Amino acid sequence: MNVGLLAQSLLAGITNGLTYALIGIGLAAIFKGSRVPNAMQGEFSVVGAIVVVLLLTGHGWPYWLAILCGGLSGAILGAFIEVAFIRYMIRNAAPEDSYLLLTIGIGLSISAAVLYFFGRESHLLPGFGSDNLYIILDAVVREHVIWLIAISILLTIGLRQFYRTTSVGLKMMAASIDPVGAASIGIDVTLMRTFTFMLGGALGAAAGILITPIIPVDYMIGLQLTLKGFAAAILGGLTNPLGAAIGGLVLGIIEAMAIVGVSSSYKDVITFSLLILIMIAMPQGLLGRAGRTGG
Amino acid sequence: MSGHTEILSLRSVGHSFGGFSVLKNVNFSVPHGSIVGLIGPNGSGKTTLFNVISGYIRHQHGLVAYDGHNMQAESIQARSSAGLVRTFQTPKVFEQMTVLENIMAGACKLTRSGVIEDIFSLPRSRADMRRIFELAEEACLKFGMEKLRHDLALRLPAGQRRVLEIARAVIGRPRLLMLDEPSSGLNTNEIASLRRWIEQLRAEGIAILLVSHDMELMTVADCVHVLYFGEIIASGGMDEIQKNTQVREVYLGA
Amino acid sequence: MTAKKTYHGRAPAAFALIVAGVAFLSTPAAAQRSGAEPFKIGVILALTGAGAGLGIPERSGALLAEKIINSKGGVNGTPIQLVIEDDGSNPDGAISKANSLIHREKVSALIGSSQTASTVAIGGLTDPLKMPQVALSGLGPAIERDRKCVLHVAPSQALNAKAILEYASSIGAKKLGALYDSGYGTVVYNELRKLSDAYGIAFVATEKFEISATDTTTQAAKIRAAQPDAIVVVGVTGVPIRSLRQLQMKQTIIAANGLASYETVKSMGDAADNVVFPEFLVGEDPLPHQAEFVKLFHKEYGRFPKILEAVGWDAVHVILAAFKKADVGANNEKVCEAIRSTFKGDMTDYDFSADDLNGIKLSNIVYSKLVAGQFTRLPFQAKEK
Amino acid sequence: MKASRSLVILLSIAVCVALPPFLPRHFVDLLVFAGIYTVAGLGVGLLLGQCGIANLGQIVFYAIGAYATAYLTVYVQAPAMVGFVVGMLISAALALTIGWPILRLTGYFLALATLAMGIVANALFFEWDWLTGGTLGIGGIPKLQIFSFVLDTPLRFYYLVLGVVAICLLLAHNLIRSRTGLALRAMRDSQDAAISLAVNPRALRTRIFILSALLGSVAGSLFAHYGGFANVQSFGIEKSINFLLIPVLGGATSLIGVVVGALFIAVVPELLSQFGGLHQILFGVALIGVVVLMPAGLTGALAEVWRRSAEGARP
Repeated sequence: MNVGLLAQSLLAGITNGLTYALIGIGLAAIFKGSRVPNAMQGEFSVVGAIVVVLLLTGHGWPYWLAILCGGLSGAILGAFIEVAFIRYMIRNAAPEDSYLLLTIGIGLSISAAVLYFFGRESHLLPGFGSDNLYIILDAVVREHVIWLIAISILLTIGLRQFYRTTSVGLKMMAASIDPVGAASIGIDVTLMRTFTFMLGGALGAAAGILITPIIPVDYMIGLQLTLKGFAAAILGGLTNPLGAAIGGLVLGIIEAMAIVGVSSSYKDVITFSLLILIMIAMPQGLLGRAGRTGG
Repeated sequence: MSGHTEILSLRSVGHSFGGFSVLKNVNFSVPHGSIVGLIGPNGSGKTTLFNVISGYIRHQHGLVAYDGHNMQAESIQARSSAGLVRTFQTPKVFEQMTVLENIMAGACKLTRSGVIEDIFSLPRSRADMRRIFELAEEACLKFGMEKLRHDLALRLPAGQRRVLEIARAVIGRPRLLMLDEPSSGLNTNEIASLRRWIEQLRAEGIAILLVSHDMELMTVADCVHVLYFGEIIASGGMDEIQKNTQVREVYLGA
Repeated sequence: MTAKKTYHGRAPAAFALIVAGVAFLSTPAAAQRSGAEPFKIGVILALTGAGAGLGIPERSGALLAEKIINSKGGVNGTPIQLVIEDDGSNPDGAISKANSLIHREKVSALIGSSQTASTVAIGGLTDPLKMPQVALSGLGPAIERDRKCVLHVAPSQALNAKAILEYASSIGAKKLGALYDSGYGTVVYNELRKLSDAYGIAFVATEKFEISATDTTTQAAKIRAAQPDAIVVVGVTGVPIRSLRQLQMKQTIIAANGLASYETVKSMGDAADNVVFPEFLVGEDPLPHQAEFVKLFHKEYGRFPKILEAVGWDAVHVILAAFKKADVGANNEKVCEAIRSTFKGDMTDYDFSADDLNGIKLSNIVYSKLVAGQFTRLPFQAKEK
Repeated sequence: MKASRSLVILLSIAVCVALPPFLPRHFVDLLVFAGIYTVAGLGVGLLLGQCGIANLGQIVFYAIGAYATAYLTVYVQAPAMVGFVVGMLISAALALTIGWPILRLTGYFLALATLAMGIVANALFFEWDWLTGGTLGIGGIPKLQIFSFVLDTPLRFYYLVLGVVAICLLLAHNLIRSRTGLALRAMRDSQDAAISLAVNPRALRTRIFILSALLGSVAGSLFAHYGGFANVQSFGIEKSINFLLIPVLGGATSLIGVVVGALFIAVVPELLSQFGGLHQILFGVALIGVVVLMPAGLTGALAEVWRRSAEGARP
């Protein structure tokens, strides 16, 4: 087990881990703000990335502007879902599991729409910054990977500060913890839930844009990302965005070590079996607080 | 261990939630076929004690003995099968099921047919089902609910829900019935009929542990214990209790 | 979960809409009969789902064949008609579509499907009827060996493995790395393992990844640590090749022909360089007998064909040759014998009577090499041992 | 009300028996798949309808049933019944060992745990190619035959599947009408009250989870015999989602809902496929429509319409 191999796999673990973390954060934000387990979170990433690909290659917009619009498209999609479906179902007091099924349905429809309108090819985005490479401990590091690590850490911290310091963030937190109490002190709970979905959508799109230079995006990748995002979020306790970030990192590193230590074909077996064990053994996940056996 | 005269006996039972001791050295017992009352202001630990006896909370110190057996390791279901059945402050009826079905659910513990027998509806399963049905029909007549028996429990008013909850508990032939604030949310004549039911159940040999604020209803109890900050400060008949100075200070702030 | 059902679902008008919609769709239009009775061939391909990358190019080849054959007057004067169905990349869909083609459309022969799973499922229906079936997938499980009426125009996995090892030993590579997916990769890899000793080649690092893998950097790092002379990649996506090149590995990559398509090359981005494919057709520099097909294809679609398009084209011709030999009205058994013989296709020469059911030889393999994203034909020619 | 209900049941049985011979063969083929999906969906429906558990892992037991039949009938030449029984035994054992710990969870986490179980199983089916044939799968599974009568056409196989569906629906009906059914419904309405009446929710849920696994395994074995082939491509995650959609679309609380849901899943994508690429979008939109507009599923909405018209008719 030479150092180069270990460093390279650790780096791959961190890079993938942060990808799952970004999806997980979006999931945790939406679940925290609306109690909806968003089974189409990965589609936010697909939509965000494809919007950037279209604007960049199709219309030749500057890269940063395309990225901004990609993030915006995720937020708009999030708002649309909340206004069109979630609001109606909450007013009708629909049972808990129908939200999971709703988001599965939306996920299927979006991925089918992406296939229908943008076809089957997979697209790559250019890396952020320059394309040169750095050798650290005999492991090859692309500059984009450094950008990804930095930006995802920034996003995680930014999200925590957003919830803690900004007035909108505090109101969203209050509306999610105790909707009735929040409403009684004049917080527009419905609007806060729309913001929650917009925030979750933007985070999902950001994740998509950050990973597309590494993993080519196509219409089928959404479900894959959602599954890994759920794994990350559950490891972190599902109601805690920071927990989801750490959960994602842990998941990525476990995967890399599973490939190096055991064999790459048992990667999914190991990671998802571990996920089931953690869900059973530690109901609150690594960091979460919400009790899970309460149901 | 005291003799078998008591269906339930508590010896120096203590319990604390995160350092704050809710129950301190509680001792009392419920003789067979008697009605024992438990009163105390809010925060006196009544509900905690109720949950400890019914098995919802594992108490930390002391002994809870039911029919002479230590109940520490027994699950809620085991206590219920042994005849120690609780009710809830707000009656929890099965809303999407009819009154008859609610009562039949209470009788399930008297039968033994397993899932396999039920699936293939073997003779024992059908016999059990018929028996449950007949017992439930009887209970409907006995509790005066025969006209409502095909209505969904969802549509019952509070009084009827309480009677349904008791009927459902009694059909399982309990030996100790625990009533938690049974009179809350009932009007005067509903409380009067509740009182008649309690006395009739005692006549049938069922011991009753009654937790309530309702002084008027408490007069039905043979012996009343007053719980204050996790300790029993007075015991005796209702008339003695009302004259007890310490109770008056605590309760009536005289 | 004690979700109480206290919601009150309104009786929406939408419900009537959905029921009406389903009812309206349930009477598919009857296939109309036009002019002379066309010679119908059923085609089942994976046009949606994971296998769409195979099905769609195969369809373009088959449609071109239909167009050219009909422009030359069809088969003994009767025009041919391809009835194309999509199995959605899974065997369940294949079974339903095969039933419909065989019994409703009354096709005379079947082409299908793009993937082994669906091919074997369809074989279960065509074999008892002894209906000729030309599969576009390689030879699959053991059962396919005793289905005498099912032909495989795609090379067997054993041949792919031999072709890879031939090239590896020709460039003097003694220590090989292998990066293969849990699908065909495993099948080809097992064949490689069996044959490698005969070529004096050792596999120093072998890593598997699941089909839907989005990243194989860790596996590539393990291979890099073993410093192989060359690396064999078997899969259907460009992901493994990109991972190897991202780790600055300069060795030659020998990739199975599943990756030899313009689409996969595009998804590899700048990693598509110094990659060798043992395949059958280089559009940019075709063999003499392939030139006409390449010209026709380029005229029709404006791009060069690869192995999948050629396989679709050859499949149609194989069936027609068999029916010509056993005349159009013949019953299935006779056509089956007729089909079990040699056939000079545009992609390669076949001998369907051989035990691996397609008789493609090493000498038929054309080696191509990616140079900065462009396919170039290598002069190297593997010889039959 | 009782008379008209049994009349409807008799009528529908008559239609199911008499109609298929006149239908085109590929439509009968769809009905066979609808029947197989009904058996698997019934398992998921019991869990969802009676215990409120969303089970996204039914594909694992479906695959075990199919592979048991494939392996035993092809490599060991065992009679078909052995395949069915062994599949059921393995599925039941797995359901018990995995079910007991998983059923501690509730709500989304239980659903996601079953989904994770499906992913692990899918990876293992690829990996253990000595047992499952890996990518190539196992082909050449013999046709089912009852004594000497070989079921080789969709119509013949349809009547077998119809028989199996009828038996399963009858057994499920017995279960729901029995003492266990009563305890299940009580548990669903108020778990605390049920516990106070000596009902043990976790034990009961595990038994129903095992029952659901058995139904999934039987459906898998039937599929293997009908398709003559078992390949990991038929046991992907999207199949698990489809199995959960059966009771959801049809209506989880009624047995008829499961039949309607299975018909929807088996027939509708086929009908919509005439629209080429659009059909997947239409399927997704139809799913959203049912989940949002008809929380009680298609039969729930139908019952609602029926009850409302009945109420309107009463003076």
